[in-house]
Amino acid sequence: MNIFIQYGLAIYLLPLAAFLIQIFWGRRLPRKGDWVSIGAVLLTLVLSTAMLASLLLDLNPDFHQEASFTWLDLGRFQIRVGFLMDTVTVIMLFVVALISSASHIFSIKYMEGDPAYSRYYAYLSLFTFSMNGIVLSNNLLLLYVSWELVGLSSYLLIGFWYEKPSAALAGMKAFLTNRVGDIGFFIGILLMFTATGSFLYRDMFAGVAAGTIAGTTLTLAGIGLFMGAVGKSSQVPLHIWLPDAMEGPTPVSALMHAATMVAAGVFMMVRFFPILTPDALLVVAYIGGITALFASLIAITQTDIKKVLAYSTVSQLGYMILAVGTGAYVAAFFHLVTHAVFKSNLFYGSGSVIHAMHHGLERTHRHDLDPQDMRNMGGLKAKLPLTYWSMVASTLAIAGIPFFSGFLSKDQILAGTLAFAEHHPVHFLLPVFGFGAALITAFYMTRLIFLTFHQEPRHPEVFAQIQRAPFEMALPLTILGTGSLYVFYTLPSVNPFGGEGWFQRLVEARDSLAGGPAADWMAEQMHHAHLPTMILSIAVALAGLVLGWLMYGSRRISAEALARRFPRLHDLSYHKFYVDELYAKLLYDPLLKLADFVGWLDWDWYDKKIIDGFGRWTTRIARWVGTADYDGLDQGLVDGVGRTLRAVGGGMQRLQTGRIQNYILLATAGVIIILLSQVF
Amino acid sequence: MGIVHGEEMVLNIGPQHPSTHGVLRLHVQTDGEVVSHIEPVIGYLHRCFEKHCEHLTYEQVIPYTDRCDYIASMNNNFGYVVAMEEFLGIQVPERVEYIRVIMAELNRIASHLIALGTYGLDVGAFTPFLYMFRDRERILDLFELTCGARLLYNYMWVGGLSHDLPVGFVDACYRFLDDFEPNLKEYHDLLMYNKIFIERTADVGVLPAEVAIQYGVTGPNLRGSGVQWDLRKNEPYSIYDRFDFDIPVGTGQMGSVGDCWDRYWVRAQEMAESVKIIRQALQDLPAEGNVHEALPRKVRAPKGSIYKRTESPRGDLGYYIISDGKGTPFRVKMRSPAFTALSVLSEIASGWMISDVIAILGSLDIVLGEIDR
Amino acid sequence: MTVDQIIRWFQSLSGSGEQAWMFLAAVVITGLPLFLVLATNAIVAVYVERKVSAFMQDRIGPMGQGAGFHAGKWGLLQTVADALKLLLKEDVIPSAADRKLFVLAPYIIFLAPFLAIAAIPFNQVLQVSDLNIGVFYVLAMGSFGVIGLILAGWASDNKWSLYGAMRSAAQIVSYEIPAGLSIIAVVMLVGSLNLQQIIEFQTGTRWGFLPNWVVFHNPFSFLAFFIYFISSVAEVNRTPFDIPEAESELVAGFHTEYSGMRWALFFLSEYANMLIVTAVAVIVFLGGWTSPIPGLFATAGWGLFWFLFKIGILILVMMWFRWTFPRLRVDQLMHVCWKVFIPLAMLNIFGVGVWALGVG
Amino acid sequence: MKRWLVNIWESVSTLLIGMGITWRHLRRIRKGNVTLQYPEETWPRPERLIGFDHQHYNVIRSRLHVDIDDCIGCLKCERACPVSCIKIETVKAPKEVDLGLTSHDTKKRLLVKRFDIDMSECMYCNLCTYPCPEECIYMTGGPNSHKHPIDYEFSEYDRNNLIYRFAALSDEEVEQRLRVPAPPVTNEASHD
Amino acid sequence: MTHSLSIYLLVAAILFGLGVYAIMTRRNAIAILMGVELVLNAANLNFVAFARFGGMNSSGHVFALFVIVLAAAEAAVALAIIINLYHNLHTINVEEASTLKQ
Amino acid sequence: MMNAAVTEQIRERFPQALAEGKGDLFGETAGEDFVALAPEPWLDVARWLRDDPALKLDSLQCITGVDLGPEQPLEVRYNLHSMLHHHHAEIRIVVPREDPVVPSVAEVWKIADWFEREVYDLFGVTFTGHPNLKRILLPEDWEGYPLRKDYTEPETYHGIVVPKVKTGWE
Amino acid sequence: MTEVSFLFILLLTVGSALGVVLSRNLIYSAVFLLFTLLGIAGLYVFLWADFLAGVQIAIYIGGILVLILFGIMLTHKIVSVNISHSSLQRGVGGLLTLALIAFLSWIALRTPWRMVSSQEPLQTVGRIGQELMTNFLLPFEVASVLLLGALIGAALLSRRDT
Repeated sequence: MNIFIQYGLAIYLLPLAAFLIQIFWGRRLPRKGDWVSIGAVLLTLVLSTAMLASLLLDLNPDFHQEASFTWLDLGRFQIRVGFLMDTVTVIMLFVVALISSASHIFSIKYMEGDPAYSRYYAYLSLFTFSMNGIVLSNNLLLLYVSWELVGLSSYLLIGFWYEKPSAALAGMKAFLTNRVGDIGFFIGILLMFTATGSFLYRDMFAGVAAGTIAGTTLTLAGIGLFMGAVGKSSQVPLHIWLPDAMEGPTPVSALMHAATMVAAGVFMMVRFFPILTPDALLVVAYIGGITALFASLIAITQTDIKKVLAYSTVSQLGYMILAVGTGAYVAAFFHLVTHAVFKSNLFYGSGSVIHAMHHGLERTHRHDLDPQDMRNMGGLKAKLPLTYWSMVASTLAIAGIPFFSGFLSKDQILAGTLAFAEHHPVHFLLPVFGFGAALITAFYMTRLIFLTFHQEPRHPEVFAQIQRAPFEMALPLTILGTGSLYVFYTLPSVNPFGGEGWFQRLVEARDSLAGGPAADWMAEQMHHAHLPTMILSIAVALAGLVLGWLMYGSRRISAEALARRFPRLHDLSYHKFYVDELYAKLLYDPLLKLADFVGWLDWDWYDKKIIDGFGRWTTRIARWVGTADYDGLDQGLVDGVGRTLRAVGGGMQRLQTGRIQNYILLATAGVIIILLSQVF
Repeated sequence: MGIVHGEEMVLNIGPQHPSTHGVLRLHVQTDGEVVSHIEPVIGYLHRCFEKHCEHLTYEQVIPYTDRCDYIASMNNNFGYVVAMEEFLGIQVPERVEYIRVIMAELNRIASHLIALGTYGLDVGAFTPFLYMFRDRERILDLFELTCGARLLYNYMWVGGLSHDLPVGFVDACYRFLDDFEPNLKEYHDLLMYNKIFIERTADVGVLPAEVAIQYGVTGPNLRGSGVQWDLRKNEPYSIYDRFDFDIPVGTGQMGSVGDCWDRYWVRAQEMAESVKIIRQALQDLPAEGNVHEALPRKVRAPKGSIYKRTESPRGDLGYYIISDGKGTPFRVKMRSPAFTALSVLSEIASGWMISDVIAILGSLDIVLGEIDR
Repeated sequence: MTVDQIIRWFQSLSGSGEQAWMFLAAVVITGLPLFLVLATNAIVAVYVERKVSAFMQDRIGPMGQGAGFHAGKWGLLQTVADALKLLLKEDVIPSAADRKLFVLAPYIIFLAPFLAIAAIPFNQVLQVSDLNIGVFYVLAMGSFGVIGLILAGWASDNKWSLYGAMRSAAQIVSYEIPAGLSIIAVVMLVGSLNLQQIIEFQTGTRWGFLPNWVVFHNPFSFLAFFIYFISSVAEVNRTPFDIPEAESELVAGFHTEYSGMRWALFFLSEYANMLIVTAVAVIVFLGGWTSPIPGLFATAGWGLFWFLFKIGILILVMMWFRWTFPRLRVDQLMHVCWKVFIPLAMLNIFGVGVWALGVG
Repeated sequence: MKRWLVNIWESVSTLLIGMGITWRHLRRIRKGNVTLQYPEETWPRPERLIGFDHQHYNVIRSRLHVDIDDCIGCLKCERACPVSCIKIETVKAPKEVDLGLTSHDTKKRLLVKRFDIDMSECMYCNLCTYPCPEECIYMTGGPNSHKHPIDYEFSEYDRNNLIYRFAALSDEEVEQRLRVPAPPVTNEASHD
Repeated sequence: MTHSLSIYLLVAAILFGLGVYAIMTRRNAIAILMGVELVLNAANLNFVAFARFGGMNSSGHVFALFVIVLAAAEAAVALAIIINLYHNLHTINVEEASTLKQ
Repeated sequence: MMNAAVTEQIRERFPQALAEGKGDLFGETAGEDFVALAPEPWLDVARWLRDDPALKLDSLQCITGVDLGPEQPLEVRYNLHSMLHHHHAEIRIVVPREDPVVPSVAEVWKIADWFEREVYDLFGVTFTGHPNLKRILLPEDWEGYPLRKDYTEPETYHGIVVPKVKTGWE
Repeated sequence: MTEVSFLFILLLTVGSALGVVLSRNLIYSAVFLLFTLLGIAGLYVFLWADFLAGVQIAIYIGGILVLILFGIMLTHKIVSVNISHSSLQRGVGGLLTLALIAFLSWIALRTPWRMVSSQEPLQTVGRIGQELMTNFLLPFEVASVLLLGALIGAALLSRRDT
């Protein structure tokens, strides 16, 4: 077995072992066994670092190792599972291990004294295990299993403080929302499997290349796969779970809901880019673009520090998806990596702030205040200098300021969209989404920094009690904050614009197999668009920064006055565009109404007042239709719908009793009738 | 421990139940096997001891004190006569003091043997109970030898004793102690250090020291909670200040301080300490002396009142005696240690399973005769 | 002597074909001795239990000394007197109880060991039915009695009974798992479920001097025996696992309301169950009717003796447990089962497999 | 894991220790048994010789007995009884009537018309025996135990049989006894 | 008689019918569950009978085994649901358990 | 043993708390053998007695109810003890026979719960603020307070005639 | 004589199945179900499926029926003896059921089944085991996953505070 595969196996199994030990014996081990999980994840970090190092020494973009074995031999076909090791895998493994280690270490202090300390670490290990599964997998089966395991551990960790009803609900919401996406994902997988007869990527790619699957089916399969990414990477319209997921512990948010788990969707799209048809890619691009802009708009007005970061994450993920859709999928992956570092750092910073605020509130017995609300902070720079500087670095990175990591990747993405729009002018909206989001991102991040760290403390008595972050928290902040600088991504060449960085050379774009843009062509286009993009993006980022400074730093422009000036807009943003409410209206209410309706039918049938019932039926239908389509339909049409429905409903009434037994009775009768007809 | 919740159910443990140690009713609310609330209902054995006393002469009260804590009658006599002697200002002869200490400590051993043996029964071990009863029988033989009764002695009188020691008592007592001491280790190996027993009792029914003091819990129960409080040491009465013995206190050896195991362990250690005291007392016992020397012709207490406590096997046994100067006491109040011990049950037994409630109740070592009086 | 053999014997006598009366007669002829075996077992075991408990507690138990009949020499008639007393006692059915189930329950409980004993080989030939799935059959029958237990507890309309029944059912159902798992380990070694074949496997010697019993086969099989034996103690509700009838807590558990004859049936089935589980232990682990001195005393008569002798020893150990240990709490009991015995038994299966492949 | 193994080991070892103890007792049953085969063997009563005036005083507290011949009707025992289970009625004898002497050579002045002890109420405190000047009320096994062997199985089928009537004279008998010239007649206790 | 296939099929038909009847008519969820068990048993009986008379093919037995496994899983989950239902609604009458309806 | 000191401290702390010495009935003197208190401030005094670092009377040994006689008031006596300093104190509270009300100290010393129920049961003294003031030793439906000097036994209880005279006895 | 016992078992099975369906007391239904299951186990023996008979008893009676009894006790007032339950649409249902049984029986009796005569196998367990490990391996694995899922699901569901 190749050494890389062996390493991969070790990386895969170490967290699993840690999980098993933790869940069964964790509470009895010294220090509640946190060292088991931390040790395991640090080992994976060492291994993945070693692998990355050996890759860097080699810089061979064609590096490819694969090993699989037959899991089930069913005679006619075999189900094979295994590991795939290429440059993307190794880089992703390193990112996962790095962020995971940071999270583990950060949690030592953050979760100190929690009654379920060992359970927490067990879940973290479980997550690391399943995330590594996604990364390592060379087939859709293992991918799907790991995918669901990631969902499970996310559910467990979001609802970790399940005594809090909001946390439990958030966990449930995340789980259910993900299910919606996973249905599509599963359909996509099955489409691929039925067409190619294998779960292995290799066979699938070969199948696509050979044309075994093409056209609409391939598009559908691609969109199906993308649906999984929509769910997991929290794209519109399934983005609603991620902000709620902030109910979980902050290290969890940093690990999963900023860097790794949500990136799984992007990672998968990057993996599957070659088999996505142009039609599918277009869908992907639009969804990503809309998400990017939409989420950033919401982030402007949020007051909960973690919510801001959550929406920021959604927006950035939208970026990546947008990049995949426009064909700049290498840029997407690059952004994934840089984003993982600076966004998780932002989360750790916010965790540090929350931790400090929490203890401050505890000591002053101000239980009425929310430690996560930015309006209760202010001036923390003096108390938490390290956190401040680390967060500032990451903020500049995410805003896309030169010499910070985000600039590199963001620039690439924007270049990709611009190039795409240049080629397809119809889709001019895509770069607009991108640049708009960039502007707003810079703005709200500045807002966050200013509200949290600058100005006068809102509650001086709390402020006085705030203490510096402990070593376990400071360490990840330092490492990741430094990681927000651009140099680490452009090595060995320090020039950020040279394109000689290890990343560029390690991950090379591949041609699409399904009629998408070819790699060379894409590179060419992007190169053309590069200069305008750079100028534009820097301008946009600076504009955002300055706007933010004006509004929240120097207070030249009063944010409150603006909000009062445009109450509609402020409300829209503050209430997250009413998406949750919309879902309630569109899905939940009609469902309830449907239930009402069926119940009513039931009652009426037994009452034998069919004529009377029809009258009420019509009005109910009318009201239902009226509320469902709020205004626009005139009275006559309603009547018409009512009549039609009455005719249908009259027939259905007899069947719709809501009683299983009646159904079975009827079914039995039916069986007998069929038997009769068969026999005679 | 995952608990499947069932119906809320009310169980009446007692008044007739194998492990209520008398006629006690526990009104228990259970949720599945777990007890959510518990309320002891007492009074089934109420015999109006205090009302009786108002109609009896001071001497006639003594047989009634026997019947309060019928497991440790000697100690109940002892408390009463000590109180009366202090009230009357009687100095009793040396020999009487020594005999009293010997009897009280023998009875303490007998009482603890019952407590430990029946506790074994409560947690399901039958055999230790019979072993311990066997040794208790030998103590009762000694009592019978001395005063003719095996359970309710009426032996200690105000100012003296009903009988002197019989010939050969000292030897018989030595013989008993020599036989008894090695048995102790056997009992402990058989029950106290048994893993199942430890599992059943350690960390179960923890009675923290503050709660114990709040509830006025005394004796081995209090000492099990880690409080060094023993009237024989802290407020020596009679001649307890002359003996060398230790006060064992619970240390949370197997679980946490104040659990059932600690209470059991304290009683077990106290038996060994009692043996030590008896040996010293037998050693120093004055050869001569008339046990009736200081008996008053007629006990007639002066006007006034007295509150005197002694250390019975169950804890602080207090007598509050008020006299209006007539021949019968105006009021006798008995502060019984088991009464306070039982009152703490609902505090420490809620939230445990039914089996634990039985174990906790057993570890408190109550005697209903004393609670209801 | 199986039913078929008896019918064939009838046929040879009468010369006619199969007839209903033959079948019934054969059933009675085989069934009655089985019942007698169980009843005798109970009477003997109760006597032994009394004596063992007494001796362990420094008493001498039932005795018949001096003038008067009393309980016979050494109290031998004590259990007979007890049985008589129980038979003649007034049988009380509580007015609130569910009469039909109350009456039915003891029989269901007794049916279980009665059915199970049909497959037990007492020696090389004495066996009612030599089933292919012998071990499995006996274990399955063991789980059958639980129903009766639940019904008894429920029908009594007594909270203590119900508690006892629920505890008991949970306990028996749980402990069947480690017991079954440890037997599976042996079945893996032998490769058969047939009881006679399992015994045949154990004939001969091991290392020249030890009998070739499974319990000596390898360290894991010894552990399997240990697990099986402890689990079987729990399955028959005996101390330290007697929580269903914990007298200090539940008065008498599921049979609190029973008296007289019906109570005697419970009693009978308790001892019958002991016989069954120890018989399985003897067959599966201790070589059944094989002689402990290989080669000697190996006739069928001696086989019966060895079999009963081994059963007696194991029952004695159960009694020894009972008079030594305190009782576990209900959650601790489950803890022991699920967290100690089942993992151990699983590991054990693995170990036996490895040993059989590697060493054996 | 280690805790798990240690637990198993502790369980097994301590349980084996316990089993060893019970096995030892089982083996030593011939020497160590404590059973009393009751109807054949009875509880050995303690032999004792102590002071307190009597040389051979066995204190065992069995049932009360009254040597009614010695009773002088002083009512001390009735007063001493905490539960009032002794009932005595006396009739003062005329000077000239001689009721005889007790065994302590005290002249009897009162005729004991009635001397009942309700043994079902007696609490065996022994308090009535100490004040008796004639030592005529005692628990059996007392000074005159040679006359009345110890008997602790005084069960009765009727509660009323537990009322011991040591003297129950009808009015006629009293009259007869107190008739002046009549010679003294020994009267047996009704119950023995 | 024991060697005729139809008698087993007859018994299975009766059991099946009775099971369906129980499912159709019972209000109590546990009673319905019992009906389901009857139906499953009827099916099993058919499997085994056909296996016996179809040349002692073990597939029938294996299928019956799977059905039993399924029944065990189904009973466990169904009873858990029923108990849950009972805790929430304090009834296991399927007609009264209609909160979804309103 | 230190009642006089306690009296002094109470007088300083709660000037109105001391009752007029009622201790002459049995020849005892207030202040040396015991402290007599008025009922109303008792709860405050009790808290202070328990919490004052110098006194720290954290253990309530005994509550004794006394009926001083047919025409006399009732008395409730508390024996306190300090586990820390090993000293005692006795508190007496005299209440009128017609309306015997004493504030409950069950919240100060938990054991007072049962002790007060006992006094209520046998003497009829009402403890205000008691969490669960009901009979403890006697049946709930018992009439009268048996330990009062003027108590007369009931003729019947639940229809069962209470035998006053033994049959065939007197 | 085998006929007699066979007939007895048949009657036991069908009769107690009727009891299950018609009994008004839920506990009685369960007890009747016990006898039905026993009877079916007996039929399995006649069908040369001894292992299945054992499984039937161990799992159906020792497992499922115990579960059902537990379920009944946990979902009714625990000490109320009268657990009765009512039925609905008895008339129509009864008629339909009769029709169903009649049809099924008619089909069973009328169809000329292809019968292959065979010998009683020496052992059934081994063959079932081989089948499970070869042809039915995937269902076997799936069944184990199903059982695991059911286990976790049931445990999760029956916790009150979820």
